[in-house]
Amino acid sequence: MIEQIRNQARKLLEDGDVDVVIGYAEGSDPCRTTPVFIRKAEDVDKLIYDPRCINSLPLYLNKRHEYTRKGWKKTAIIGKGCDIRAIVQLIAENQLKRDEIYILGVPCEGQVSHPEKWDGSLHDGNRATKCIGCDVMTPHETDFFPGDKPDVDRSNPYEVTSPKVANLMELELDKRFAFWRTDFDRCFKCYACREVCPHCSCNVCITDETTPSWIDPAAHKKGVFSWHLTRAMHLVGRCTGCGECTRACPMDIQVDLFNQRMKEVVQDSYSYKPGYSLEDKHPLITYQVDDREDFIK
Amino acid sequence: MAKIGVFVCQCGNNIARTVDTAEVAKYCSEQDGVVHVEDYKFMCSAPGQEMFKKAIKEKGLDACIVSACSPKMHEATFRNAAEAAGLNPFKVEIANIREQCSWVHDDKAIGTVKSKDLTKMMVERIKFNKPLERYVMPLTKRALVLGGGIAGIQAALDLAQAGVDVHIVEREPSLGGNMARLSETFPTLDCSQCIMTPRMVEVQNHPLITVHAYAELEQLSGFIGNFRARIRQKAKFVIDDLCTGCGECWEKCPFSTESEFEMGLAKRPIIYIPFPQAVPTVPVIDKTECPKILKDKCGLCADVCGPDCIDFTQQDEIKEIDFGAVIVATGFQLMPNVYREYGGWRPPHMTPKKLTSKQRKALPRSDAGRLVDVINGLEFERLASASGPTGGQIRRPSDGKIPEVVVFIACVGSRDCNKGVEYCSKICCMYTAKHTMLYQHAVHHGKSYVFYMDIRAGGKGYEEFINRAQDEGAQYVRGRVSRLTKKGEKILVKGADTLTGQAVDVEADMVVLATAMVSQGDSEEVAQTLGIGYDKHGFFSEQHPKLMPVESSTGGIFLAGACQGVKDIPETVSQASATAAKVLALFSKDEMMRDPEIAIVDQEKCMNCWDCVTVCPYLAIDRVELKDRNGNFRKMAAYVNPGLCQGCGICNTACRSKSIELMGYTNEQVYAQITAFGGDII
Amino acid sequence: MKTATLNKSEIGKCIDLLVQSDLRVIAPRLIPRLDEDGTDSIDVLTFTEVESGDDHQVGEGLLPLNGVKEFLFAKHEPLFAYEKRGKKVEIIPVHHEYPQTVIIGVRPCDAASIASLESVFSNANAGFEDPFFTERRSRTTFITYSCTAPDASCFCTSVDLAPDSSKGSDLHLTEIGDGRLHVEVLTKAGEAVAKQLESLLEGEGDQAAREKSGAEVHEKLTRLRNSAPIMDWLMDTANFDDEMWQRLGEKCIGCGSCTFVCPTCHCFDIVDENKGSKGYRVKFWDSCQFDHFTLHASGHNPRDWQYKRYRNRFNCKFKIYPEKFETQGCVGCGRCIRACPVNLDITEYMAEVAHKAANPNAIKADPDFE
Amino acid sequence: MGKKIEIHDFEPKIMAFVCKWCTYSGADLAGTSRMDYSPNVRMVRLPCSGRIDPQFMIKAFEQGADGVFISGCHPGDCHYNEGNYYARRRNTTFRQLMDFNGIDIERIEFSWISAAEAIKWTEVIDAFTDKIRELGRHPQYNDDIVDPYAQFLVQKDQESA
Repeated sequence: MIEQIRNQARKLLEDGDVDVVIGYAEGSDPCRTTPVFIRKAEDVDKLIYDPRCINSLPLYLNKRHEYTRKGWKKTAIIGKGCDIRAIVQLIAENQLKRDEIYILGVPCEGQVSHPEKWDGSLHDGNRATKCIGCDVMTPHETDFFPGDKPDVDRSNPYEVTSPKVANLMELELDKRFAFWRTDFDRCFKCYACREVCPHCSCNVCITDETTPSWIDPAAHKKGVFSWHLTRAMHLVGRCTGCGECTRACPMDIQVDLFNQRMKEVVQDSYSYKPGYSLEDKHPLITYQVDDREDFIK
Repeated sequence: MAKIGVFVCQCGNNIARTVDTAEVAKYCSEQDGVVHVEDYKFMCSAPGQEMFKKAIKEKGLDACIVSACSPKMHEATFRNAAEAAGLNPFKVEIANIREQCSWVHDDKAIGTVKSKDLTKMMVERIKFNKPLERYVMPLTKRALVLGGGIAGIQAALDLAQAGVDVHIVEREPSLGGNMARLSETFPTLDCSQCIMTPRMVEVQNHPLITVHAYAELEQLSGFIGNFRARIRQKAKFVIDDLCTGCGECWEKCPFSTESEFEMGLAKRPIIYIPFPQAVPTVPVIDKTECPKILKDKCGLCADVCGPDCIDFTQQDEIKEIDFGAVIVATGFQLMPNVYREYGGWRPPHMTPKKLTSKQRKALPRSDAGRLVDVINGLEFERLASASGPTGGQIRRPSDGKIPEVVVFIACVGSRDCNKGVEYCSKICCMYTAKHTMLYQHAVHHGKSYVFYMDIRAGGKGYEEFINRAQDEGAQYVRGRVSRLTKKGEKILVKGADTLTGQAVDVEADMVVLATAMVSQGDSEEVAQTLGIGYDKHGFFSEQHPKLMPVESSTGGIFLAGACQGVKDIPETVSQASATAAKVLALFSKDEMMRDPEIAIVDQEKCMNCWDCVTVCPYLAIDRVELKDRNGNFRKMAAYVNPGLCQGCGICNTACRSKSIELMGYTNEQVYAQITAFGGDII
Repeated sequence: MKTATLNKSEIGKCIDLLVQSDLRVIAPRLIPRLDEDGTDSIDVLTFTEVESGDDHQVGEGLLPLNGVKEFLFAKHEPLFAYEKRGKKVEIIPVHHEYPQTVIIGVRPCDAASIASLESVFSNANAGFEDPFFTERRSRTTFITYSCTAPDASCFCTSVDLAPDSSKGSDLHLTEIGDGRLHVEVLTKAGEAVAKQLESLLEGEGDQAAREKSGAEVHEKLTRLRNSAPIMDWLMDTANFDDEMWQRLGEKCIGCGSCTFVCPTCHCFDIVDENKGSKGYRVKFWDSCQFDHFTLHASGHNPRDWQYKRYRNRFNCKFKIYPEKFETQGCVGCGRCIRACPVNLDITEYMAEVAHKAANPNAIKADPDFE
Repeated sequence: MGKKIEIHDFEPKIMAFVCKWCTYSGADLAGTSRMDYSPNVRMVRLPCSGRIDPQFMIKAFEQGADGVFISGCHPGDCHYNEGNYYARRRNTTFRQLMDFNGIDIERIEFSWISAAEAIKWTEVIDAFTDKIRELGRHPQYNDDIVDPYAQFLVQKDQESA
């Protein structure tokens, strides 16, 4: 499979159809892989793909990451299904144009949840929970796909497959709060969750704002709670569930649980799943006259 | 350092009775930034305002809080006073300690604590109030009227009589619209053409009105006061300026097709005017039918034309004209497709306009197995019209016989959630009653039945009119018709009388359907061209259902007549005059003043997600290109058009990057107000 | 230097003894995660305050996610409070507490980082002392514990440290087999703690066994780089614009994880957190990896691309620290390698620089690049 | 008027964010009609419920609000046509987010109140105040996520000694 991708990448680079291919290469130790930018056809053999390739590469297509300043006219990117959802969402949010991007879709069997857990194979003990019930293992929006692309029914609602979300929802309110308090206690506000998110595209993040300073910048409870609530609120209906925020967290705070829960809410309330349509607007900027309002007095 | 003045009003005893105003004033004087406080009996009185102005001047105050009644009462008063004293009016805020404090709490201690807190919150807030200047915008004093029916005509005449330059764009070759088709009008039974055609002529002769007949609006850009319209003048193949309207051409034209104006009940030539009284009296050539244009045969009209004004090479022409306001009066249509539901036959010309001429020709022209004598209300109008195809004699379409029994069915398509529209079309009860009378007047021995659901005759002289119809012989049956079938030359109407609970079968010679009034087939495209809202039925949405019923959701675009919702003629005319009044009000000044409490974009921070563009109810946000000083493209950013923004702040909340600020309610102001919260509550 | 032995199983008792003598004890602890929480959950080891010896992971696991940095250089703390009244601003002092603290189970790399932090915050020669840091430092004792199982990201031996190094330690523990620990009492503070633990310490240590076990662990370190030529190469200003910075650094996303987990990174920001007209002036951690770290008020940003920010971090570790403070900037704990979401590896930079230093003309700037 | 206000041991602090066209006018009408309601509420006047940013609510809680009240025009009545529909969606999700965070969403009340519904305004405010009084101080935001440095302002005995 990877040979076909490499051949296509080589062809694209040789023909000058793309300026760069963003993909994965072997990392600095055996359990890790690293994002790589291939600019020359002779380098395409560096490209790999396997369940260790957990990075969400569309991150590099976000304007925030100097993408626009790199001067690439057309970029090819290796995308597993969930990353292609992120690309689609970026396009829907006008952060990217479809014709700037050449998507090399890869069939995916799931990813490990943490690189350290890689033991040579993917199994139930190390598969990320986001991969259970995934409907884009055969990606939906591609320019190239190795082999046949079977039709997949993607009309089913999004399913939150992390048992942790369900476990938390079963807890009593103050227990749930206690859980977050313990986790957030470790947070030192490095903002890795923000920087690694393919959808955080503001030029100036709300937390860096000073007029007014919406969120206290220091890592005390007030600042931390406010930050995580705001981050989750800004991703409502936009998060495509790559789980990178949790993985990138150096203190292992599972911040993406918020996003998963909100995906469930958006799905239940507005039957909306982000990252499947190039045109659909996310649910907070649209409305239906008969939206639910059971909580309104 | 802010220099804030706080003015606490006692409002006679209204506030002072439950609020210790002196205590509030003292408390405020201790707040950061407050340099002057007053505690006075009537701040809004002349001496109170003088005191206010004097303090601003003498103490050099740069912001003022008036702790008094609701801002709805006196915000404007104190802002004007501040302006007179040389302080920017938007640096004045009201703390509402009457309606929301003294009048609702009995306890003086509680009232005082709450007043202090409310005032303090405003003190913190006003530190972030920016001085704002009202926007002055240019204004083009020319109005565009879309549609030349009675609504458009009325609006145009009202405006022109007030001295405004008006352009009417009508897509048919003549003004007149649906009203020109009517025979007589309810409840007075006066002849529609007799009241309509003089107005059409008046329009044509008015020096301030320009009529673009056989033309369509292609694009509308700009905003209130400053629109630019792209108008496509469709090729008439007749040179307007030369044509005298002598009629030689349309009389000599050897070909014919169904007349749209006559609802397909008669033929018209290929070079034609829709009806004899058409305005302008310039014919057009139907290029979908003309053999000269299609295959270069014939050309007889050009031969007979005296002034030599026929030009087969004519092309569509694009005109760009600036306007300050737009009145939309595009009217309605009768619900298409209902014939089929009732087993009727649809004449080809009644098919939706979107069909190509080829497709239209492919429709069955024969009436085999079909009920030709089931017609709709407008067709009946033509049959009853003295200038219609039958010269005013009521003859049925199939064989031209005078029908002895006519069944009128009300609510066809209206109030029908399954096959039609859920609303009531409002005019059908009345015109059905009128039809029975027209029929009874024409066919004295005839028998008319009306199947109805309810009679809705709310209007001046309307109920009386219904009674009169019944007195004149119409038999009203309360019930719905289940089906129509062909029975020999007659139509068997199977219905029911729900009042007696009996089935009613009538063998009719002709059936007239009171078809629902619906929006024009392309109303959604028109709305998108204009950038106005529309409802799920395709009717254009008014700004506010009660208080702004003639304004569209976009500033400077007004709605007249049935394009906004079902209406009868008097309502349409009054709404048209109302739009004219609105346009005149807009044009009454040389420049437009716009409220500065609108959204402003920090374009450097904007990250082009265009969420603001999506949520703006007024389409006030544009995407603009920013250039560097060498003129090279730098980035895209949102731009709020101050001419359109109404200051709702929805974009401000939707903007994740906080690049949009709603002036007067900025994030900093609200934030400061919240951070001042948290003191003693009681 | 005094030595002794200690039963590894009695570390819990040690903690109890220290807690009983009113000391704040910080030890590595696991935040438990339940199996039914799914595969996304992993064990989280952090330094936290312990109440008793029952729950600790001293000598277990490798490195807690957080270093000991936050116990000396707080994640955030107020400098003073203020209130504006009219034209006057009143400064209200804040009162910090500096409890006597023992941090137990510190790995040698973390312990070595203390000296680096001291050189910034508590450097008498430089003429500045951060009172908060200095006060805390003077009341903190470090009980270190030699590494037993370094992982693939560890590289302390590349920066002149060792898995059994006792640098920066007050009391050093090394496993010598049979569940025994070799105890070295290295400072006065260490002596004071040793005194508290007197009842559990036995006789003399076994220096030979300690060295043998240290050497064994040394063997396990796989990531070996030559850091000797790095500083000289960096001192050559021509290399500041070398092509490697951009080539290696373009994948960096500027998340700042590396700086926050780094035991020697010490940048901080000061802002006013206000609430109406009163508030606090607060000092909290910042990161040179953030785009607005060097952003000028004019809008100009001298480190405008992310690779320049990472170049700064590398320079800070291997040039600025040794040059300015004569201490090492990197202790080889490998946290930045483990934390990096895009596998940006500081040792790759080290290897690249060493290679360039050894072959000055080998790699030419790539003309196709950028 | 005339209802005697009983002062309890705990009086909740309630912050209200209201639209100026409907709810603010409704509250004004309550005043003009001399109705009586709990004095625990402090109102922020905004042009539209669509202008209510979740950030405001978080901030209000941080400021020690025991309850936050949000109100605007009834659906279909929005002065700006659609602002309240956006507000409704934003609040649906925000409430669930707070809930998932372990914060009691009974402390966030959303109500449609028109300019004529002065009675509804007083009833809703009274009921909400009673409810919050029953729930007590906001434990999460008043005991946990508090002013982070308040303890630094108190000089401890051993320090002064």
